[in-house]
Amino acid sequence: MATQEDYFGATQQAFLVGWAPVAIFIMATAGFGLLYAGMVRKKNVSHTIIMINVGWTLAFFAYFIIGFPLAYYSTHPILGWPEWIPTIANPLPPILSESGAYGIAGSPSGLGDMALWFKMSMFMITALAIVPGATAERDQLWGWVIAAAVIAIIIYPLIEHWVWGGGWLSTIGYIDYAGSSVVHLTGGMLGLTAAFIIGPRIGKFVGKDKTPRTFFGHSIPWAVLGAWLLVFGWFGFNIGSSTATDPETINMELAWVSITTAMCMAGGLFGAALTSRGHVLTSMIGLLSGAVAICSGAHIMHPIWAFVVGIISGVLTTFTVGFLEHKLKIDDALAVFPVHGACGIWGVLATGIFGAKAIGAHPIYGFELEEWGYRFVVQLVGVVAIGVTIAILGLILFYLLNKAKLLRVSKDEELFGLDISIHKTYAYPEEMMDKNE
Amino acid sequence: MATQEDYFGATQQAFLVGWAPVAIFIMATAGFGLLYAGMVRKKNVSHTIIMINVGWTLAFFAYFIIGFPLAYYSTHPILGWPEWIPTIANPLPPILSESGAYGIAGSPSGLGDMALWFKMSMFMITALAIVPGATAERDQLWGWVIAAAVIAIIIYPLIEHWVWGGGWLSTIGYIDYAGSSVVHLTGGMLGLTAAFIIGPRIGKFVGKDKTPRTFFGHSIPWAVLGAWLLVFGWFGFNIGSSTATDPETINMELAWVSITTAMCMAGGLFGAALTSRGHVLTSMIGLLSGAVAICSGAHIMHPIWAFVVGIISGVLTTFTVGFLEHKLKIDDALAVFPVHGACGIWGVLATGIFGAKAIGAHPIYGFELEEWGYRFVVQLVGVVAIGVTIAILGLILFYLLNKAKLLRVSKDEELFGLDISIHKTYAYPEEMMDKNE
Amino acid sequence: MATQEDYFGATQQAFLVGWAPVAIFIMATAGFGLLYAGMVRKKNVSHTIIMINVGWTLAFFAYFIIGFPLAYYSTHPILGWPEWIPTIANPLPPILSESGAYGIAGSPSGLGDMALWFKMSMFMITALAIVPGATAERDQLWGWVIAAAVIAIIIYPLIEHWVWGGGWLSTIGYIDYAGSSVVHLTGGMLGLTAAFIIGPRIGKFVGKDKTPRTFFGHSIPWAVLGAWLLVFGWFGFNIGSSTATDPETINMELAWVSITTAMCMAGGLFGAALTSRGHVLTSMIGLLSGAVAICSGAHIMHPIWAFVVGIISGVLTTFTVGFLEHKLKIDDALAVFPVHGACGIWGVLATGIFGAKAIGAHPIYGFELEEWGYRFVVQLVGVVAIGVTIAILGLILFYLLNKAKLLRVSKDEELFGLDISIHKTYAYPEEMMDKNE
Amino acid sequence: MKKVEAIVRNDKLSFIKKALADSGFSGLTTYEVKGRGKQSGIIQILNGTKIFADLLPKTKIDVVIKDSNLDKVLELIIANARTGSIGDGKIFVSDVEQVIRVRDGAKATEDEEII
Amino acid sequence: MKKVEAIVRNDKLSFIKKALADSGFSGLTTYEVKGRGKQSGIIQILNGTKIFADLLPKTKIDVVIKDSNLDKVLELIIANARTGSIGDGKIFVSDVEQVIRVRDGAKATEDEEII
Amino acid sequence: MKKVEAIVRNDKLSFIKKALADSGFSGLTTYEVKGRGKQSGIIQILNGTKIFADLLPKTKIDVVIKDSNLDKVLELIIANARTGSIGDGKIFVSDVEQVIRVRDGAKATEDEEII
Ligand SMILES: Nc1ncnc2c1ncn2[C@@H]1O[C@H](COP(=O)(O)OP(=O)(O)O)[C@@H](O)[C@H]1O
Ligand SMILES: Nc1ncnc2c1ncn2[C@@H]1O[C@H](COP(=O)(O)OP(=O)(O)O)[C@@H](O)[C@H]1O
Ligand SMILES: Nc1ncnc2c1ncn2[C@@H]1O[C@H](COP(=O)(O)OP(=O)(O)O)[C@@H](O)[C@H]1O
Repeated sequence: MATQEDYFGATQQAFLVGWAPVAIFIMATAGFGLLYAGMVRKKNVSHTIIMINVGWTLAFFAYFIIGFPLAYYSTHPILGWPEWIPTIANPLPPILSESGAYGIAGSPSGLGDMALWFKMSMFMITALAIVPGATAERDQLWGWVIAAAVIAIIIYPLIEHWVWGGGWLSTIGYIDYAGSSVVHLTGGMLGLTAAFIIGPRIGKFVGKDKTPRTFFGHSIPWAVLGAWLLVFGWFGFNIGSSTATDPETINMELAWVSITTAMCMAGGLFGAALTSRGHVLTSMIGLLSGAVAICSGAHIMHPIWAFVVGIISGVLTTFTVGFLEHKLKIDDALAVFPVHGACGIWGVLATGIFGAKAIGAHPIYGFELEEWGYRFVVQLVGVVAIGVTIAILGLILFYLLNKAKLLRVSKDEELFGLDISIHKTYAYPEEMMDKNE
Repeated sequence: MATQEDYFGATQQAFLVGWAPVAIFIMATAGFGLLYAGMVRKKNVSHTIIMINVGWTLAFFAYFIIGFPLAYYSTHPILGWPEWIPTIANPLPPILSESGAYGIAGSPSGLGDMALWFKMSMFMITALAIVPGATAERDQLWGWVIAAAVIAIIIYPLIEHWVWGGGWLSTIGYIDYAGSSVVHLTGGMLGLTAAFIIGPRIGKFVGKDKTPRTFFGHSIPWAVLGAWLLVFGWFGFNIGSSTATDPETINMELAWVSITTAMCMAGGLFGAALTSRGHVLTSMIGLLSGAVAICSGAHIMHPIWAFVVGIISGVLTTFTVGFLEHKLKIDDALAVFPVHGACGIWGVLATGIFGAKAIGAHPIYGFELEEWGYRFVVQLVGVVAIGVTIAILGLILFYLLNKAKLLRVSKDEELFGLDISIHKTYAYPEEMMDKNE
Repeated sequence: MATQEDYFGATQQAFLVGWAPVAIFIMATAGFGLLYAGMVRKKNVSHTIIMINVGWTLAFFAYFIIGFPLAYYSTHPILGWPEWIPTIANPLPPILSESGAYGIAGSPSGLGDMALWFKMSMFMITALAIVPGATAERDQLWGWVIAAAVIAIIIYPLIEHWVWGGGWLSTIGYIDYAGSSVVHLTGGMLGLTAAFIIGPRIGKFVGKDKTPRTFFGHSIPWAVLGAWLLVFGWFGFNIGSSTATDPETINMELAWVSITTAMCMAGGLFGAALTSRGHVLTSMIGLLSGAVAICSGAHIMHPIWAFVVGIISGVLTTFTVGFLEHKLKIDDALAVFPVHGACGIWGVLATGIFGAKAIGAHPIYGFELEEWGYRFVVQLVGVVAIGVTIAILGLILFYLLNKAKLLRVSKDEELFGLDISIHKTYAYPEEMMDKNE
Repeated sequence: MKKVEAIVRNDKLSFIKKALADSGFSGLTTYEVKGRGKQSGIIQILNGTKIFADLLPKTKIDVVIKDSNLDKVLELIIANARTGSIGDGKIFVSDVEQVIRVRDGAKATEDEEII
Repeated sequence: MKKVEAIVRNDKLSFIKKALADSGFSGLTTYEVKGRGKQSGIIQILNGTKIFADLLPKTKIDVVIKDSNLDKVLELIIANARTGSIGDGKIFVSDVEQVIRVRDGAKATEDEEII
Repeated sequence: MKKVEAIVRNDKLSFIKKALADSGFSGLTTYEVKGRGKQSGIIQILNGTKIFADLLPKTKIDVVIKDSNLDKVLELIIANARTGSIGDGKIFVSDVEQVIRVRDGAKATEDEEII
């Protein structure tokens, strides 16, 4: 007969599988797609959406087949050959532990961790969805399909294994609850390297002193909707990252995580609105910055500090945008690194700072005052290790694609717009097309 | 060891925290933002969205710190100093009752009612999101930030305390399940007073006899999407308002509430479509009118009556719009009072009318035939008390803001549009901006 | 005292009622509405949305009152008079079985299967939402209101009874988990017959050899958003179709269904993108094709086969579009039959092909190798029976409406656009209207 | 015949339109444009602070009329478009040789009433 | 050279466009406008009931041509734009002094073939 | 006075605009159009493959100027709009009889400085 714990586990699984990944599904793809679509010029809208959709094709399949086993079914601290890989004969992932792992209760059916398989693929797809924002309005489709497959097969699983799959960072106590570094820093840093290699859009930097110029997006409402869909998905992310396996923990964790997530977003929105005369796009970006920053310590930080961390995230994003454009002269088209990279780093560090119980952190998950120094150093080591690793892998990957002429479109294609030149369509076809006679 | 009830409570909490407030989150802010954005002219789209976002800044924080304790942690029938207010040292709200309260099962973790804290803030944000619709296309940003903070700190918690926090209305048996009056009448009446004080938009009333003139919105698809997001959120509202703490109740309540909510919305849509040649915007507004009206008695009314109540709501909204414009000459720009005020009142009264078991109300929650008169009088007293209180507080608040020149923009700003004059942007920047050289 | 099973059932009900139908709600109406709105020309946008909304009016009410009892409360193999029909005095549907049915655990409250009542109405509304896509840009409003009521009262419940309500198809072991045939083939075939009877749009087929001409839709972003909302809802559909009543099954079923659904969608997107130079609208349609195909066997097919089935669906849709336009010269305006009809049929057959355990189907739900032939024949018989029945009923229904001059608008109305001529509005009113003086 | 092309503030369209119709000039064609006036990088003075916006949205109204009505129409447009501030707009007048009504092919060179 | 400005029903554009191209007049520029014709507050008669709509969406087509082709072009446009009902549109013809091709700066004052 | 109507690639607007302003021609009006040039069914050669697109989005710029400035303005536009490939656009020049400033009713027939 099924035990009480089984019932509980089954319901939790119903909830976490039924709700969390589906919310992220919408988030990673529709949200990013529409946010980015609103931020690009009319001539590139369709292309921008399809670049985000790429996560939902080969990459998704490839992560299932190879990436996921690499991340979770090896015990090597860095990366090892997985003990299990799905085949037609043996398709189901073995259960990771008796009590389940990573938010999914152990399956009483004995059918294995399919739910985990699903949820984790959604995180991967989100990391993928971040990247093409940096290279928007000048990137090729098929080059990115290849890059996405490589990321899904090896680059993302590497970091995932380190932090969530039992690798070296998890051993030393590195904290990244819902992916400030695994998902966002990875995505943001890949974007930055891609933007660096692909070069700026035609006309981005003007004159001898390379003054950066703003290309205005075609629609604020689309960007706003995309951002809100992301916010929706973020609760899937953060709540879905619960590792709770008993009633007490779930109570403590889910409510706490929900509130800190909301608070940090509100702080980000407030900070960004204050510094931009209430500019709506900047404010929404601020909201997302707060959301990125809280991922790492959502289960640990006090709600009031979460609000403060959010305000800082909003300001940090604006500062980083300026730094990239004016100092480094890198054309990160849709502010991918400022939001996901910079605030991802900040979130990991903030967890080391605000995670002490003495200043109001979670009474169970927070750490003691005496651990403060150690914890901060671990967070710093982790975030530097991840950032540098991804930067190197990203530079290699995009350098090779660039050499193979798979990264950037031709000058003509860029000027005409990617929609018509690559995909033979316009985003608003009725207004712009009429080739029937 | 955790008891069976603990498991149940934990799962329910997971569900109600994980799903309900998040759905409302989208509703209150994205839904209203996009609904309103579609209904205003192109020159005011960004401003309209940012006005709705205001709920997600200081107001959210302020409600957490002060408003929520005022509403729930005092035993005074009108308003008293709360027994608990969050601090860094003592951040967690004590549990309201052993069995929990307001839809959230008592937390076995002993960590307190964080989940309630979160859910209730979402209701407050919804009430806030209603208001700027009435003053759209002519209102200042910072004046509304102040007003929103005042509403979040004291005005909304006052009514909330009366009805849901143990105040005098809850004592005499007033029924408002999911906020027809607490949320919608409060928001709608605040909007009406604000619209009255701020005065009509330039050109709204033409000539000596002040004939009202329609300003057509810029996009029906955006308004439609906003309305559907609100509908989505409404199920978060209504299902999330469950106070069920055992399996039987949850079965009886959730299904019943879902169906009456859907039925009343369908009735509203049908009624509004019938009277408008199937005009899509009017129909969607009718759907929302039905949704407002059902909040009060969603757990009590028979589905068939809910459909009827919906049809009446749809018609009532149209009638009230005409009355405000033609008789009172008040420019409630986006029909905030007709939808939320008038249908909020109607919903509260309808609960008194259709709540008797004898005519098919819920076999457990419905009241007996002999209570009919008393119940109706209580509903009437409650709704009048709330309406009048809010009207007075609203008039004072907006009168003071107006005196301080914080309410309305200048004539020039209004003519140029609030997007460019206040926020230095356009809603469709690529089409309209080009200041790079 | 409540038993453990009660607790489990109650929570599952909370989840399945609270989440699944609400997700579908958005799907059936907002998703289809916006997908179709993006695919039609600017002059027909409002009308297209309102046609989808029709499901949410009389049809919804009528299904509740008559259609649902017909489908589930009769034991006749074809169609019989129901044992229960709701009245004011006796409003609640009796429980179908002790353990509940169709994904909703038996209600310990004794209040009956209200939740089932609700969920099943959402499936019906989805079938309704499919149809007007085929007749878009030339169909009357009130004719469709009548057709929708007829479909909700008798046509859809007939098929539903055969497959899910204990009718003859369920007896012989026909498998349609979440509606590839009940919902999609029904909707798609009704659409095809309607498109055939109503005739092509003015200018669709040009010249003597009737060359088909493309009418470009007005907005790809709206179509993309609509498709993603549908995807979101699809998880409501497929997960919400669970009939699990114990923890083991729920574990086995929900995760499996989630993954096959996602895989088949990804396959569809990949297939369609490959054959269309990454055209974003075609890709999204491919995604939906995959989603339609997987409905039937989502609980049974191996994830890897699901990906393959998806790729085939994407290609099949494109092929069917060409066949209808070039060979049959039928103007199915928004590709309703290619997506819902053709892929619905394909999905049912694929279940017969890929459902054998020997090739990796679900270890419990899959069938044995020796049943293969029988299973495939049953699937074939079922899908032919449903297709032919609906084709005949659809032809009769739309023929009569056409005779009664209720199906198609006048030539002038079609040329001016349905928005202004039927509903006195434009989709972007500010741009296009100005009748105030 | 003359073509009057008036580039005015968006919110003035309905007043101009009504004034023209009231005086019997019903025909007109209008569309949204972006424009820049005398001051490169126009500076709008709003609320005491200067706001910079290079191209501003404007409405263009094209009216074709008989020569004899030119002064009357200009007067009507100016009266209803003017606020007295920068950004009020410009009007261009040019010559039109022929006006043809598609419905029946009638030409205004022969019959000026069709305009 | 002449400029022909035709304001026609939206759904007539593709027919006019095709007809012009078939006769060798490939160059044209087109955009969406809103317009009002002879009847102030045009009344469209649809299905027997009168529907009021002040400004209606129309398509404007600008074609610049050699003087000698004017009649041919007018004829083509009228033939393909006409339904015979109110709302068919108007055509304005005016004079153009110079046509220049940006690609190479060639001027049609010297070489009419570039138009 | 002359009206210069330039139909150019969308992404050339800001360069033309800046060049004109730098030379003192600040006034202009611009809007999005769709156009077709000499080749019916223009074929854009992209990446070696031919891409067919009948109407392409373009930007139209209207500038009204004094006769004496015509050559200068044409030169500025051509210089900043040209890439040398098909699709660079066309410029039409026609005559304008009057220019009126709405703000104060000043007419350019009397005072050319207002243009
Ligand atoms: N020389 C010109 N050529 C074309 N359009 C012009 C010219 N000068 C002004 N305009 C148009 O007129 C509009 C109004 O100009 P504006 O600067 O407001 O006039 P004012 O001189 O009264 O300030 C501009 O936005 C632009 O569209
Ligand atoms: N005098 C005019 N000046 C400018 N545009 C005009 C004028 N008269 C008509 N138009 C344009 O022509 C369009 C068609 O006019 P319409 O009233 O349909 O012609 P008809 O006289 O054949 O009914 C109008 O929508 C308007 O855009
Ligand atoms: N005869 C014409 N009448 C009106 N507009 C024209 C004409 N010829 C060209 N155009 C406009 O000029 C634009 C550019 O034409 P294009 O074919 O690119 O010139 P080119 O001859 O340099 O290739 C077209 O898109 C169209 O809008």
